[in-house]
Amino acid sequence: MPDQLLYATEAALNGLMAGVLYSLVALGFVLIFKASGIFNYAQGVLALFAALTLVGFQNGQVPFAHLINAVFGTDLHHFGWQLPALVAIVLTAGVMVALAIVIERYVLKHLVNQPPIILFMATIGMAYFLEGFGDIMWGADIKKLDVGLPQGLNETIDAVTFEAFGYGFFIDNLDIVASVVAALLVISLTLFSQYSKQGRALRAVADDHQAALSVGISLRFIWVLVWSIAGFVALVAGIMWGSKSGVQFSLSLIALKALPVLMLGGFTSIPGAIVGGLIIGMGEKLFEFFIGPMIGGATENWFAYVLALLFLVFRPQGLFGEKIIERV
Amino acid sequence: MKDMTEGYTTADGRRIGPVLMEMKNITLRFGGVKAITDISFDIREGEIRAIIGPNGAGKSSMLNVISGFYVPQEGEVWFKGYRRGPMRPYQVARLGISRTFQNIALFDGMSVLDNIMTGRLTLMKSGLLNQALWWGRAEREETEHREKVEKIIDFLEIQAIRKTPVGRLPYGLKKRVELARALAAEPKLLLLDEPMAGMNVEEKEDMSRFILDVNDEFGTTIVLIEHDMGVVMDLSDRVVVMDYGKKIGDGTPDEVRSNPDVINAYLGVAHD
Amino acid sequence: MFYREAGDFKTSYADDSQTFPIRFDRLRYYAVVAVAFGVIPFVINDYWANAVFVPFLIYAIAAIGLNILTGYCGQVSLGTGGFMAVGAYACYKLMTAFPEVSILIHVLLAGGITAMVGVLFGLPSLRIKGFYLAVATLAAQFFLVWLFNKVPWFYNYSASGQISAPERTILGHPVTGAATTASAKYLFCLVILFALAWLARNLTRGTVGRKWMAIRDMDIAAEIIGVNPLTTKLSAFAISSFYIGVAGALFFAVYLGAAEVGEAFGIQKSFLILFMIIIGGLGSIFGSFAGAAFMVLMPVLLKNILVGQFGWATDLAAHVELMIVGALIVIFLIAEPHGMAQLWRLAKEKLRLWPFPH
Amino acid sequence: MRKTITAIALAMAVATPAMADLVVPNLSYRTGPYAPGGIPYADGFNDYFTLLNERDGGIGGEKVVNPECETAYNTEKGVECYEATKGSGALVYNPLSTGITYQLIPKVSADGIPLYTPGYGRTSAANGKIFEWVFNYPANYWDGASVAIKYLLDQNGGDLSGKRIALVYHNSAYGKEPIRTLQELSKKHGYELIEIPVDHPGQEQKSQWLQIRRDKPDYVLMWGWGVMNAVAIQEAANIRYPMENFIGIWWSGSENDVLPVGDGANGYKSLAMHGTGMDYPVYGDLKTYVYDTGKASGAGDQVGSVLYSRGMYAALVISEAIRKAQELAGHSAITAAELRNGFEALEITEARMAELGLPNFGQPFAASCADHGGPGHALIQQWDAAAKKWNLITGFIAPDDEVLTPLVMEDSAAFAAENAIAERCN
Repeated sequence: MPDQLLYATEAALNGLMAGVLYSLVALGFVLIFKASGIFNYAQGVLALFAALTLVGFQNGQVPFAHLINAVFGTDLHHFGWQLPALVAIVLTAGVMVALAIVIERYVLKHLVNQPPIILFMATIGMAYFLEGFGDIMWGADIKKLDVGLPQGLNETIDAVTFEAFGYGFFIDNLDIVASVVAALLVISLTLFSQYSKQGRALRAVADDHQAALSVGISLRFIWVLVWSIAGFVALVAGIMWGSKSGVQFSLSLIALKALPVLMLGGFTSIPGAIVGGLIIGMGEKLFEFFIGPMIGGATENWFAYVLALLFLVFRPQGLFGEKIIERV
Repeated sequence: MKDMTEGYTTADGRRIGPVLMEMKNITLRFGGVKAITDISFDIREGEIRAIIGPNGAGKSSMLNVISGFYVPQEGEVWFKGYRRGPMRPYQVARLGISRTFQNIALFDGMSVLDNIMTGRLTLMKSGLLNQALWWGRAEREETEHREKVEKIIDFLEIQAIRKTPVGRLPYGLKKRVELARALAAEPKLLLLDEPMAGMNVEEKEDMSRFILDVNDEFGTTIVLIEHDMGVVMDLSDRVVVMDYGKKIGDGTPDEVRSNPDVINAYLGVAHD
Repeated sequence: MFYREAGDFKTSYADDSQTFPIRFDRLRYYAVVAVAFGVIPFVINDYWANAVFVPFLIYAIAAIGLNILTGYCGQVSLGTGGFMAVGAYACYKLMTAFPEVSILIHVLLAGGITAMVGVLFGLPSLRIKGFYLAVATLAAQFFLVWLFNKVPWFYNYSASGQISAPERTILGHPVTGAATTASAKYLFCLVILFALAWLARNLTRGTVGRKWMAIRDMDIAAEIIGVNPLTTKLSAFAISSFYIGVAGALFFAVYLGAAEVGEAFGIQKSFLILFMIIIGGLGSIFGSFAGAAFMVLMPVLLKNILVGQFGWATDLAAHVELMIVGALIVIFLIAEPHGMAQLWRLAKEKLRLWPFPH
Repeated sequence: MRKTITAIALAMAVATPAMADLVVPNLSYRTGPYAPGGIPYADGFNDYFTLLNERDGGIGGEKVVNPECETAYNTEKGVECYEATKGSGALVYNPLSTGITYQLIPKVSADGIPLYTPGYGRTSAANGKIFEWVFNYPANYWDGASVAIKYLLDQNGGDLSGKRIALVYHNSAYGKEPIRTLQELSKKHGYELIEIPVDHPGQEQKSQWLQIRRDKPDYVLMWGWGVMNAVAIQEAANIRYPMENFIGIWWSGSENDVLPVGDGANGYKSLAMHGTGMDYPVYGDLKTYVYDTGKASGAGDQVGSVLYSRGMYAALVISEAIRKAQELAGHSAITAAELRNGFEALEITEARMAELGLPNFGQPFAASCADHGGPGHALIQQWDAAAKKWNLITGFIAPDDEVLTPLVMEDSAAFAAENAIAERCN
């Protein structure tokens, strides 16, 4: 193979891997949108909050230490223990469920039947709140997140491709793990929604709120459920991204990476989120590879949006949507 | 049927003019599903023309074809003696065709007055700059049109709710406001999509009276879709009957009433 | 007591359709205008101008602009920051290319250029609706920011890509640049805001406004009664972008004085202005003012109370401030989803009956 | 409504501190995307002044107060902070943000308040003939770029021709600063410059580092800030780029940038304009007077880190300038204009640094009316991941003024022309 093609293939493969991570964030959006029609902008901040909490548990940080110290003049920082990663993850998942309950009780319950834009803005308000809350609870400094995931060049792929093409492909071990985890997550979510009782209730609610209510499904329970799941998905996304860059504020901005995926795949389609993520991931890496150098690079922030925009102009119903017939 | 090129006079002495609109061999499909199959009929100036049929017969689709919302795959639409090419709905509206909707399509965020004023949008000419400065033509025009709209408000007896946001009105009044909005456009042809659906007897009587008055006072040609056979038969001059997307009858109410196909569709094999 | 509608009869339709049909409202409006023009310029200092009034005035312009698009025409846009950047950079290019032309003309031209860009990015709105459109406008946001960052022509090839506003005067008083007095800045922005708000009020109460609202409330029905969705949506995009462009130009030239596109006109700006119109009230000019005032004043006030009054550490205060602003937004949306404009209307209805509520 | 307004007005009136003392506002950012960098810097800055107050009773008998104002690295809040604090008799500003600096340059020039931007801000402000109120000694971005190339020259026996050097930069005003310098230097030394931008915040840099992996540049320079640094170092470790050939600017060389990467960061180099760590006598005093008395700024957990040291260094230079100004003015309650004279006459010698308890911490320099930029020397430090410590591996390296001076002149002349500023100091 010519070099250029090899490089492009490598870029595309890495794009696919990045795409999986985008899908992971997008998945959180889709779940909530399907079940409650809420476009949850706070998903990115949820990921940040989950990652912060995880690191905090792992390192035995005292929550609100800064606030407590400021108010009482104490000098607290750490409990002085180190929790194993798995325990910390379980605890964090518990916190995310608690958060879901709080959100349902104090926010969503009061916003039933509001137009989508109001709900959307409410989630931005929640994002602000959580951002401040997370910082107060765990501090705004950068933190290292290490749950023992492998990182760096995958030797096998490098060696095999070098053997075959004379150029070793770079694939990050973390990306491989992320892909596997994402795949498992999607499969288990699909199984859950297809075969469990709660899953069926979830789908019923997604289909028709009124009808679901009238057959005795508790909407409030469903909301807590999806927000918990979304919180868990956020935790997974937070772990993946946080392992790479450390845990700090910018982690919340990964939400912006997921939005074009949603446009492409549709707000309500889980397969759409997956395929959309892959297309966006691969598209932006290839664009940066081929066109980026010509126009000065750093195209990744907007390319995904423009791609999704153009796509929608020609196919407004999205990737997996049926053709829309307008009625009056 | 006698030759009626120049129109005819009805039993109650109203003058019906020549053909205003003619549908020729209309066929409309959604994907593989045929909603309308090869239907032809005409509408004359000044008449009240009804389209009836059971649920799913394709009445609303037919109305949507007339109003330009759906473009039929086959067939021709002739209006005022010209063949109407493929047009966007707003262009059709500017030809003088306005309508009401089966599931009320009022602008909920606006007051009754503003809703009715939107009906006159096709008649207002002042430009953006004029509007922005609210000077000269824009202000004059606003007042002129307001006067016309107030007449319609008087006519339909909705003075009291003029400034009320539409969202707060009860169903019957909404229907009336919708009629007012359609009338405000001073249409040549008025399409009414189930104007009496969901009304009680009293409201139905009111609405029937308004429809007749509109036809009488403004000479507006009216096409209406209705479920309620009784009302339709009383109101309309001629009736088209549809079933399963096909035309199964066309003529005066009496003619239609005695048509065996129609009787079958309504009373025979019930599919609704 | 205060609100006497009874007895306030109108004898012509023109009277009936004026902006403030109730006499008391009219008087209060005149009083506010008189204070804004006649009192504040004489007492304002640098702090009040730069921390409160000038940003408020500029954000109010942007909020009116976005309200035209989102509140009146129903097209949710998250590209406001990008469009403000267009205004800012257009203004910068014009200011440096034609230094002898009045800054006022540059600001208006910058609005015009933004209007054209807005129309371009408004085209997809004919096919894409709702949240899909909102996300699609983010394409404009990110692309425009990238463009202004990347193409050196836009920032006159300066080493760092920063643009800074040279001094320009109106009637001999500098309105941009470091020598500008607080009252000059304030008055310049106030005059533009006043004129634009008046134009916006006229547009929204007449034919154009009704077309926009018809599209917003039910686009299909609107088209069937004769509203051309293409021209209507694009006119909303154009006019909205004009306002936002003017706001961007003022934001850069008068308020900041120097700007860097990604920082000054990033996505946070888009959200901020969307917040303003939602909290203020969609589809209300008054709401645009109220929302802008709320979002500008709130953080400044909180900061002053928490740091200045209670002596908290700045980071704690900033985090708490973020939490309070976030919580207030949620509380607001729960308490009154139609915004401050609606609260105001309700308050007036109460006042009308006061002191005899029954 | 009226009540609210009164409350607001009241709150604001009370917010301005009373006129007294030496007011050195600290426009810091402890929140937002760049908080991890802002926190230690602000702490170091505050702690040094606290030390002076506690140990010496201030400077020249005048207490120093540091009203802190949160900017969140946001220019609008920066302007608000500036306006909020300037009325209280602020003597000098140090906003730690290139964006805010650009914003403040015209304002401080009009208001007559010095702006001190060590190692950041507008490079051409080094020309005091044009920028009367702005000081950026001891070193600026262009110095940094030049020093990095100088270092590489040394490594390669004085010859870089045919070498390929990539610049990974934060795609903003800050990150673009060194490009022009590096281009000029490449003409002189014959290396090839590859420019690789990374957009804010820099969370995702796969493409950039795949490109580096393919292109195999001999060296990679980095102008990063915030999370971008850690991600870049992580990605460099992932593609097994030789860390010793990867050099960051001083803003890409703090613990925040390497610690999250762990062992992979071992060997990474960065520029430094001062020493780091706690092996300086001054920490003894700091411990006695500040840390142990519970007067430490912030959480007190940043002591001795690179950015803490930098904040402290900035405070040190400012306090020395104040001392100089007091000496020149003949009284201790100096004004902002008098402080500018102090900044212009400031000379910090090695002996003075030792006296202050920070021997060999920073370079000696002497400012003048025309020279607001200092000598621009810088050190190279290298990260030892096992010991979690930065080690200095060179002495101070001088930049290539032959190339830099014309650039500074050109850029400042452009600014002067745009703003109709006449040259001073002649």
